[in-house]
Amino acid sequence: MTEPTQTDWLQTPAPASEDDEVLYVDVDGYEGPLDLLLELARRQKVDLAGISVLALAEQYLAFIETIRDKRIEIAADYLVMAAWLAYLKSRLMVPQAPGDEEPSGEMMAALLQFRLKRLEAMRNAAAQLMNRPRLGFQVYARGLPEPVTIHKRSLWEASLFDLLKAYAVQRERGQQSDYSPLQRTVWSLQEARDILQRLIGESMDWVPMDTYLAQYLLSPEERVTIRASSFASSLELVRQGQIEVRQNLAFGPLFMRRRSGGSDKGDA
Amino acid sequence: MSGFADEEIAVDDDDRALIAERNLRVVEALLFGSSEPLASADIAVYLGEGADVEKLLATLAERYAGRGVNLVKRGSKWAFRTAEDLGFLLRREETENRALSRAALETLAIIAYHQPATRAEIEEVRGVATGKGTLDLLMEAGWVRMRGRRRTPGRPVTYGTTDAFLDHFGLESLGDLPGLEELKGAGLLSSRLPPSLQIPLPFDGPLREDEDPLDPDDIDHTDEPAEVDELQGATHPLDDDI
Amino acid sequence: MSGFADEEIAVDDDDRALIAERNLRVVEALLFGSSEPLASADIAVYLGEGADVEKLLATLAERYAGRGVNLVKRGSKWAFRTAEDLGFLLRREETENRALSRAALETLAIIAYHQPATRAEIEEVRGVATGKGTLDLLMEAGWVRMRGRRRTPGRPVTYGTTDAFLDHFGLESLGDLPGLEELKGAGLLSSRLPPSLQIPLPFDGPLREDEDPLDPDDIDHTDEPAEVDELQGATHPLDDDI
Repeated sequence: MTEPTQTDWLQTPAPASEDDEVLYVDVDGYEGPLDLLLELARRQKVDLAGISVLALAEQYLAFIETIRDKRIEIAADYLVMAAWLAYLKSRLMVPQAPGDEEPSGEMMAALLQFRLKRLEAMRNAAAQLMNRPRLGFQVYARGLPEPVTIHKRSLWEASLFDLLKAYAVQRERGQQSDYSPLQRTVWSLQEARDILQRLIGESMDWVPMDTYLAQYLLSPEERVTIRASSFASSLELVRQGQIEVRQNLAFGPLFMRRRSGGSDKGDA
Repeated sequence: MSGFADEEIAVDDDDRALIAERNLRVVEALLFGSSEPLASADIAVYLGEGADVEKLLATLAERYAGRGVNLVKRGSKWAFRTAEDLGFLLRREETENRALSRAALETLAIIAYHQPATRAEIEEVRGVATGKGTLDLLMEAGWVRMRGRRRTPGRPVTYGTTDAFLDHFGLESLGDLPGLEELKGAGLLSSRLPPSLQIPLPFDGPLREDEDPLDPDDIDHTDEPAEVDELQGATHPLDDDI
Repeated sequence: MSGFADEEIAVDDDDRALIAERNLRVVEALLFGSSEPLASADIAVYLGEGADVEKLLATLAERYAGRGVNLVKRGSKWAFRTAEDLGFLLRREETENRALSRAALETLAIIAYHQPATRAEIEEVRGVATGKGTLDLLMEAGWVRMRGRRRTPGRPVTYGTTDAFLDHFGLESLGDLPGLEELKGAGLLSSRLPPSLQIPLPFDGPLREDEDPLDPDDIDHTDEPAEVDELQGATHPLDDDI
C-alpha cells in the first residue's frame, strides 16, 4: 500500500446510484472531490476518525448522481473519485475472499480517512498561518528604511601609449593647415594628341619630340607623363597618317614631322 | 582590532567593552536601517575581523526584548520588527487587497509543512490538480521557491519556502510552524499512508540526497529568476555557518 | 487607562511606570514602522488620553542617544535616523574601471607636455573648446591640478599634472615623456613634419615667475575641493626634495 492512491481510482467499475436529501450543494464551491468529501464528512458531525466511510461514499455517489441528473458538467476528477468510492463501497460490503490480492475495503477506508484528515490538517494549518501576526498587517518593518547607497567611483584607465598617441595626433593635426599635397598632372592621350598636332602643325622638318614639348618638360614631376602620353598619341597620329616618326638609334631622340600628302601610312 | 587574542597583545577589558559597544551600534544601525532581514555575513563586512557577529546579534536581541521593536531571527537572517503583541494597536485599516485564494493558501501550507514537495505531492494532498498559476503566484510573493529536482523518474521540481516566508509569518524557523508537533505526532506530515515508519519533517535547508540542483534553464520558467536564484544562493553559506 | 488623573483614582507609582513603559513601546513601534516622520498628534491617537506624548518622545530620544540609531526631531516631527557618526555605513564606494574619453585623453596629453598650460592654450593646440567637465574629470581622477594663475590679462588658471599622473603612467618624472625625436622614432609623429614644430619642455615644479598662487576662492570652484587641495599640498614638499 505504498503507492499513491490515484492509480486505484482508475481501476474501478461504474458507480451505483442512491438517493439522499442533503444534496443542495453547488460543485463549483469545492476545491476538488476530496474537498467535497471533507465537507460531507463534516456534516456527519463527528470526528473524522469516527466517520462512517460507507455512509460518506454513499453520500458522495448520490451527490454526483444528482449533479448528472441535472446534466451539469462535472470535472473528471469528481467522476474518478466516484468510481473509486463505488469500488470502495463494494469492497466494504463483500468480505475479502482468501487469496484476494486487491487491497481490502478496510484498508481503502483507512486510506480515505487519512487523506481527509491530512487535507483538513493542512487547511487548519493554513488558517493558523494566516492568523499569525503577519508582516505588514500586525508587525512592521522599518517604515523609513535607510538603504545603503552605493557611490560609484570611476577608476580611469589610460595607457602611456594612448596618451602619447593622443598628443602626437593633435600636434600633427595642428600642422596640416600648412601642407598642400602635390597635384600630379597627368596628360591624357587626347590632351597630348591635341598639343602634338598643334605644335607640329604643317612643319615638314624632322624635329625631336622633346623639342616640341620643351616648354612643358621644364617641371621634372611632369616629364614622364608628358613623354609617355605624347609618344602614345604620336603612334595614333602615325596610324592615321598625319605624321611620321623616326628614331635613329635605340633610346635616341624621336623625330617627328608632318606627313606629306595626307592619309598614307608612314613607318615608325 | 582583529585577532588581538592571537597576537597576545594585552587589550584591557575597557577597550574590549568599547569595541563591543561600537560594534553593537554598527549592527544596530545596519539592521535598523534595512527593511529586509540581513545575514550575519552581510553585517560582518562592516565590523573588524575579530568581531563575533552572532554574539553581537544575540546581545542586541536581548537588549530589545520587551521593547516596542524587537530584533528577531528569520531563518538565517535578522531583522528589527515591531513587537507582535502590539499588533492589535498598530493594525492598519487597509485590508488585504490581495487576499490569497483558498487554493493558494492550501498549497502554501502543504509546501511549508511537507517541503521539499513536488507538484504531484501537493496535488496528492489536495486531491485536485494545482494550476501553474497558483505556484507562480506564491513564488511571485517571494514565499515559495524552486529548490531542485527530485531524483525520481521525470525529475520533478521540488518546492520549498523562503526566508521571506518565515519573515512574513513571523517564524524564526520551520520548527515554529503552528501545530507542527501535533501534525507530526498524528503522522499527517507523511505523504504516504500512516503505517509508514518515517515521519518526515519540513526541511528548507540545502538540497537533500534525493534532490538534484535545478537545471540552468529552470530559472527561466519563473517570472523573477534573479530572486529565486538569490534566495537559493543565500541559503547555502548561512547553513554552513550555523 | 485613560484619564486616570481626572478620575482621582489612586494609581500607585508602579502602575504609572508600567503604563509609561507600555506607552513608550507603542511610540517606539509607531515611529519605527511609520513611512514618514510623525508629529506628536499623530502618535497621541494610539495612546490613552492622559499620555504626555512630548515627554514620552523626549524619554525615548534620551534612551536612543548614543545608540546606533537616534530619535531625532525634524521640524515638528519625529523619526528614527541612523546616528550621524555611522553615516558611512549607508554609503558604499564601488570602483569602476572606465576608459578615458578621447577628449579627456587629448586634454591630459596637452597639459602633460605644455604645462603649465591655461585653458586657452589647451584649446589652441586642440583646435576645439575644452569643456569644463573634461578638466573637472581629470582633476577628479587626480591627474591634473590647478597650479596657479598666469600673470597675464584675465589671470587665467594654469593647469599641471600631479604625482598621481606620473604614477599612473609609469613615469619617474616629466622628463621621461618622450620628446620630438623619440615620438618620431616610435612612429607616433610623421617624419614629414616641418622643422618649425617643437615640443615644449613640460614643467611641473613650483610656480614660475609668470604664475601667481591660486586665489583663496579658486578652491571652491571645483567639485571636490578637499582632493584638489590635498594634491596641491602633496606636490610641493616633493618638489623641494628633487
